[in-house]
Amino acid sequence: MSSRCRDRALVLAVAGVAGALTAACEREARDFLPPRPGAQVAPAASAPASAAAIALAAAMVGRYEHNAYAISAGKRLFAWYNCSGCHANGGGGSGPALMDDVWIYGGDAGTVYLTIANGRPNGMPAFAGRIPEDQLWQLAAYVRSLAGLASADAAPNRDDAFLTRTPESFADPAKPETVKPAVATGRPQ
Amino acid sequence: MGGRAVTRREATPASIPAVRKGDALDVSELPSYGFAHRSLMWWGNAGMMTIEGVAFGFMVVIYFYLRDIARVWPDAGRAPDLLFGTVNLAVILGSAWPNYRAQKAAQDRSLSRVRLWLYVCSAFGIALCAVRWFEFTALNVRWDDGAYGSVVWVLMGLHSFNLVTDVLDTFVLTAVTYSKPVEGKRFVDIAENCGYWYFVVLTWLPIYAVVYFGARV
Amino acid sequence: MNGVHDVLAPAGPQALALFHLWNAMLVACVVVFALTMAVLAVALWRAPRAGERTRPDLDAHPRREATLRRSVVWGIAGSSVLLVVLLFASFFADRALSALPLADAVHIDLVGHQFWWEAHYEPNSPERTFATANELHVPVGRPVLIRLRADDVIHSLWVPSLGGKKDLIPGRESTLALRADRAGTYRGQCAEFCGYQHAKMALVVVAEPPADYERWRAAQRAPAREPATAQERRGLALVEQTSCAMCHAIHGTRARARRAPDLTHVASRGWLGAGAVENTPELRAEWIARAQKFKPGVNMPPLDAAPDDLAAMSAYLGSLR
Amino acid sequence: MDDARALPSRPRPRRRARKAQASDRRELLRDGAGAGSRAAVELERTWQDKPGVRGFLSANGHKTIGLRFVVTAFVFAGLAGVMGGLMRHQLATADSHLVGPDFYNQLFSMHGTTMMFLFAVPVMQGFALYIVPLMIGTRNTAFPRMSACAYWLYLFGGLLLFGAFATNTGPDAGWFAYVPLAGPQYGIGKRADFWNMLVTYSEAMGLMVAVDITTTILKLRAPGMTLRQMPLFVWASLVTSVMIIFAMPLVMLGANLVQFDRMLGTHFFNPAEGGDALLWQHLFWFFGHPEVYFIFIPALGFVSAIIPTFARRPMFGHDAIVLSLITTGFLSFGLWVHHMFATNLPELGKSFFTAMSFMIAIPTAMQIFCWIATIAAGRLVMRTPFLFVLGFFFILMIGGLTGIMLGSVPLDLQVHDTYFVVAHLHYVLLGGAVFPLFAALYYWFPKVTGKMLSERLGKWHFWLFFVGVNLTFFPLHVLGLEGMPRRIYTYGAETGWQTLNFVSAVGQVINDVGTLLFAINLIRTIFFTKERASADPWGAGTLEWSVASPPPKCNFFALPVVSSREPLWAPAAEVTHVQGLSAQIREGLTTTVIDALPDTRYAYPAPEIWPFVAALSVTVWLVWSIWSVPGFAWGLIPPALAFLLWYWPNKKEAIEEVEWEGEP
Repeated sequence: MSSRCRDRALVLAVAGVAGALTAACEREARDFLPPRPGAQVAPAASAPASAAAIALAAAMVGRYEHNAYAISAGKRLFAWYNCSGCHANGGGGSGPALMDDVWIYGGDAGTVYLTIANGRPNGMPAFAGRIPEDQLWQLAAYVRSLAGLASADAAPNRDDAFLTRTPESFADPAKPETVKPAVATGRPQ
Repeated sequence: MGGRAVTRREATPASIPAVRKGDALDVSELPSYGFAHRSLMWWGNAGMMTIEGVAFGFMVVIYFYLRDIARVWPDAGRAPDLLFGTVNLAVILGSAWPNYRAQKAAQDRSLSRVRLWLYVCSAFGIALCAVRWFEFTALNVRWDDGAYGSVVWVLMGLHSFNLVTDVLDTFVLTAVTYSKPVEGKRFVDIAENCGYWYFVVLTWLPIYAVVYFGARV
Repeated sequence: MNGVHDVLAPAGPQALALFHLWNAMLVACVVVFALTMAVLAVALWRAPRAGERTRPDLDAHPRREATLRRSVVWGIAGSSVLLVVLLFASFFADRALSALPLADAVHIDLVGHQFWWEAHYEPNSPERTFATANELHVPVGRPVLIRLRADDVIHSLWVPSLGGKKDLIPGRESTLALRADRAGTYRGQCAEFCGYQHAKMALVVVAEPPADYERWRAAQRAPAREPATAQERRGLALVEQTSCAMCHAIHGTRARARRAPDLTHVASRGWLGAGAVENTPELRAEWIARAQKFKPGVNMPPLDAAPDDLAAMSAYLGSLR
Repeated sequence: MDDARALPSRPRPRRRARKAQASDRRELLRDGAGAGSRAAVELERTWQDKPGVRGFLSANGHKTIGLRFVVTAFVFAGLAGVMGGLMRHQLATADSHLVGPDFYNQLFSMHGTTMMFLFAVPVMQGFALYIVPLMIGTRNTAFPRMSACAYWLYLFGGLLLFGAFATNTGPDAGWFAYVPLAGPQYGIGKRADFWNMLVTYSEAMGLMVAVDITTTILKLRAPGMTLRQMPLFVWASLVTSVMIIFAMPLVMLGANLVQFDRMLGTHFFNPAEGGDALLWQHLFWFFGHPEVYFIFIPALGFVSAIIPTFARRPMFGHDAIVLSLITTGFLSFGLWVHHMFATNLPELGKSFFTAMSFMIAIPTAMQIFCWIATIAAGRLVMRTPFLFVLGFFFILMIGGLTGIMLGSVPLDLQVHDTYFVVAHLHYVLLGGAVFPLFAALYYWFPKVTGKMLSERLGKWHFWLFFVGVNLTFFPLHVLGLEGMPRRIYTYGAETGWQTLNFVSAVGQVINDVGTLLFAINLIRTIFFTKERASADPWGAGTLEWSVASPPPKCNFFALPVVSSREPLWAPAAEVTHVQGLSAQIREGLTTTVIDALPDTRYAYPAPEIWPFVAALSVTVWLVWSIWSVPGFAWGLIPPALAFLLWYWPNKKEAIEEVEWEGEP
């Protein structure tokens, strides 16, 4: 092995190990104290989120998608805040399905955040102000994991409950597409 | 207790050609291998079979444990179709015969007969793997449908793992008979592999009964 | 406020039976230990010393060996008899535990959560049922029959001064019967590792005279007290608007969620967060703002609020006696 | 021997591939006392490891592998000990913020997992691998390549676990990994997966070594070493290995079922879909309780090997001790439910387990009484190994007696999962395993290295460790009774637990100083002591002391013939050794199982790289399967290939073997 080749192998090895370390740390961190403290006391639901807030949210959701703790917290909140009431475990009911690759408003992190934070016409309530900002990010990360858009290592496995769908970690990360909502139902046509 | 004089016994009976020469025991005329429990391979194999037997046994216990706490059994899906499992039972029982012949041939150190019967064993192995594939398609339950599906799949999976590894072993042993020189030890290996095949056959009987009739009876 | 939690300070018949068993076991074990060590010490003392090159003693001394054999046989016989005695002691203690009369028992449903206790009193009689959390009150002298369930992972209920523990296992139901014979505050804790905050999952059991208990029960049945002052009213409004109401319930208000401890009478409890912090106005405000500081890993999120908002919420919650 | 080394080396005879003729046989070089120094030189060459990195990775001598196991196990134990120290430091004060709950959970899970899976069992198996062949008079274990492979699996498993810990992926659900906390929903991230993989590794390792040791003991004893004349340590190793074969498959199966739940979405432990969380506890403790005895029984073997030497007489009640070992082995399978008394199992069943738990005290008591009788009737040599044995009596007795308390259903309901149990288990494991282990280290150290550890430092080590252990763990009994549960990362000042926790932390420091002295003793002796130990520095009677210290590569230039339990103490026999085995290939002698009559010659497997490659490929498979479901299937291909290449006959070896062949 030539020395240059060896150097390259060494660099690759170091990079590989470093990559594995970062990935592991991103995946496993349990950040109990979120970067931004929490819900504003004054409800902000009426005011649309600022561009800065969306940018921050997109970045944070992007981070949380690789973090098992954040996604599992999002999953817990999805049940606690009764998201299943309309979205039925992601399969869709009176609200649209979240497990497929069809997005009415777009499946990117910022848009999903915005949908949860500000609500949408035809029934999606706004959660900004009602729940801490951090939980909005967690929910957004979880919702994306339902469609296989979050990191598969960090996505939840099956629940200790009745089997209602394949686990998020199995979700197929098909390319999301945006479909305009039909006015009447809020569901894609 | 330990202090009392120990009665010395002659270290070798007449049947074994280890001879006393002065203060030494000459073993140069002893055989360099032996069959059945005289060979270490037999003991290693026995250990292996015990380990797997324990695992199979407890898997069956788990089956009945889960069946016991279930309100309905199967809790999802239907009992598997009997056809392929029963075909498998017939084929696997049939495979005991060439296996027996191969073992005998190995013990007689007859290379040509060993090869012949190993070929037959391999053919049976391929047939069994094929039938096993169809068995999985006729289980009528998925592993994630419920506890019943899980336990059936793992039971079948464990036995299939054994089946496939032993069939591969048979292939390898068949191939190895062509690598010269053939030491006597290799016949021992073949005989022991045949011994292991009996284990695969025998474990199938209870697993067949549990998988195919556990959800019917 | 801090309760008693000591196996050796029994306050009920269950714990007392176990205390007696403990004493019997302790005496037996100390005696066995002392005897064995004494024999070993004498053996060490009396045996002659030697060096590595001392010729090993291979000769059989029939009399000496017989003496040794006799001693060992007696030792084994003695230990076996003692073990049988202890076995019976254990068996009878077990009998005593299950002999608690349950005729007029107080029924409680207790659900273990990460990391708090949800309690429903008298779950089978709708006119008398009410919910509380992390603090049980029981009448002195009356048995309590607790039905245990787990919501997420395995927990274990243990109030050392009242009796042994019982696991709460998801998918399985179990019961634990207790009786407090002396008034007092007894501390219990989750005894099966359940995650980040297994350490701070305490349960306070207040045993009080039946009359006090009835008073407490009546108070707990009532809906939440109306806010009296302007600050309290503001506190209620804040509680209803912010994330509090997403998980907590306060009867008689718009907070009706059931994911976190019932706060209808939170001020009647000594501690917050299952024994994490004392229930004082300042600590309460701090807990609302940053529960994670006291109990990292708890499911209560932080709240970004001005100090006077926090004070208002704390004041309102403090009024919920 | 020294003369033999001085002889010029001779190239090994090469032969064509054909059955050796009777006339050829006379030219083959055979061993035996009369064979002369040429055979001795040839034997040492034959048994030498190959040079270089490849040789290092291929080595399969039982001494090399055993030593690697022991050294690696002590490194892991040191790391786990540091974690233990950190935990005691954290708990020394109330409301401590030294570490947070998440890290603390990883700490105690790692501490328990490492100590049980990566230290206690491997170190005992390593000792057995090293000592047993020497004690029973053979040149290597029956399946040395399997043990070599087991070592690599063990090493890779351990490195993987610690690698995971270093990247914040250390298991955090305890060493028992109860579902649902370690299950698919609550065991988030990859932490529990690594734990399951580690269990698979370490159990595979344990099983492979157990099969090796069992076969070695049953089939490779020196002629004349009947079962009744087998040393007690060998008996202990045999009982342990057989127990392992029956218990370990279960936890391996269980861990894999959890992994299937996590990875494939099966429902073994999901109560909503017909599974049961309690099932895991049954599976785990059916293995977990015998696990304690895998650690304890070899330690009893150490004690039984050491006491006769330092009491200068054979063991009193040898047969009784053998019976006790076997009984303990059997009974230990009937105790598992006493870890589950607080669950809602039927009461009647629990009483049965109380009776069983009490019963197992009897065989142990029997052994203790026999040992005391041996001491009472002996002439004592007060050396460090013996001191550690005496410390073992004191500490084990306390641990055993609290064990009886824990075996009682009602009392267990109070103290289960409290610091009382922590105290109990440390008394049992430190007293029952670590004290004998230290005794064994001091005892066999000269045999392994050819140098004696310092007695003065050894005695300091003993006293510091003895005081430290008692000071650390005795207060924990009281804490448990005062209501302190296990596995809490902190406690409030109002609980009143601080004083005793602080005392315990002080004890821990004393402990650490003792251990440090031991490390200094090791380093000083290995690197700076010039003086050589004799073959039998303690004047012991078993076979391992009949060969030089350290032993020759081939162990015995001529295999011994045995006619008593302590061959070195017995008067000279008429037949003393075996002759006629090959000096040119690695050959040994198999004997019959019960009477140890010569049966066949046996060609040991030569060193090969394949066990290492196989272990590596299994590692690839297991790691791959953590991340990918298809990896679970495709990942099987590399190990299959590796095992195929491992098995494929080596032409040169086959030729050599044929030339030494004798037909049955």
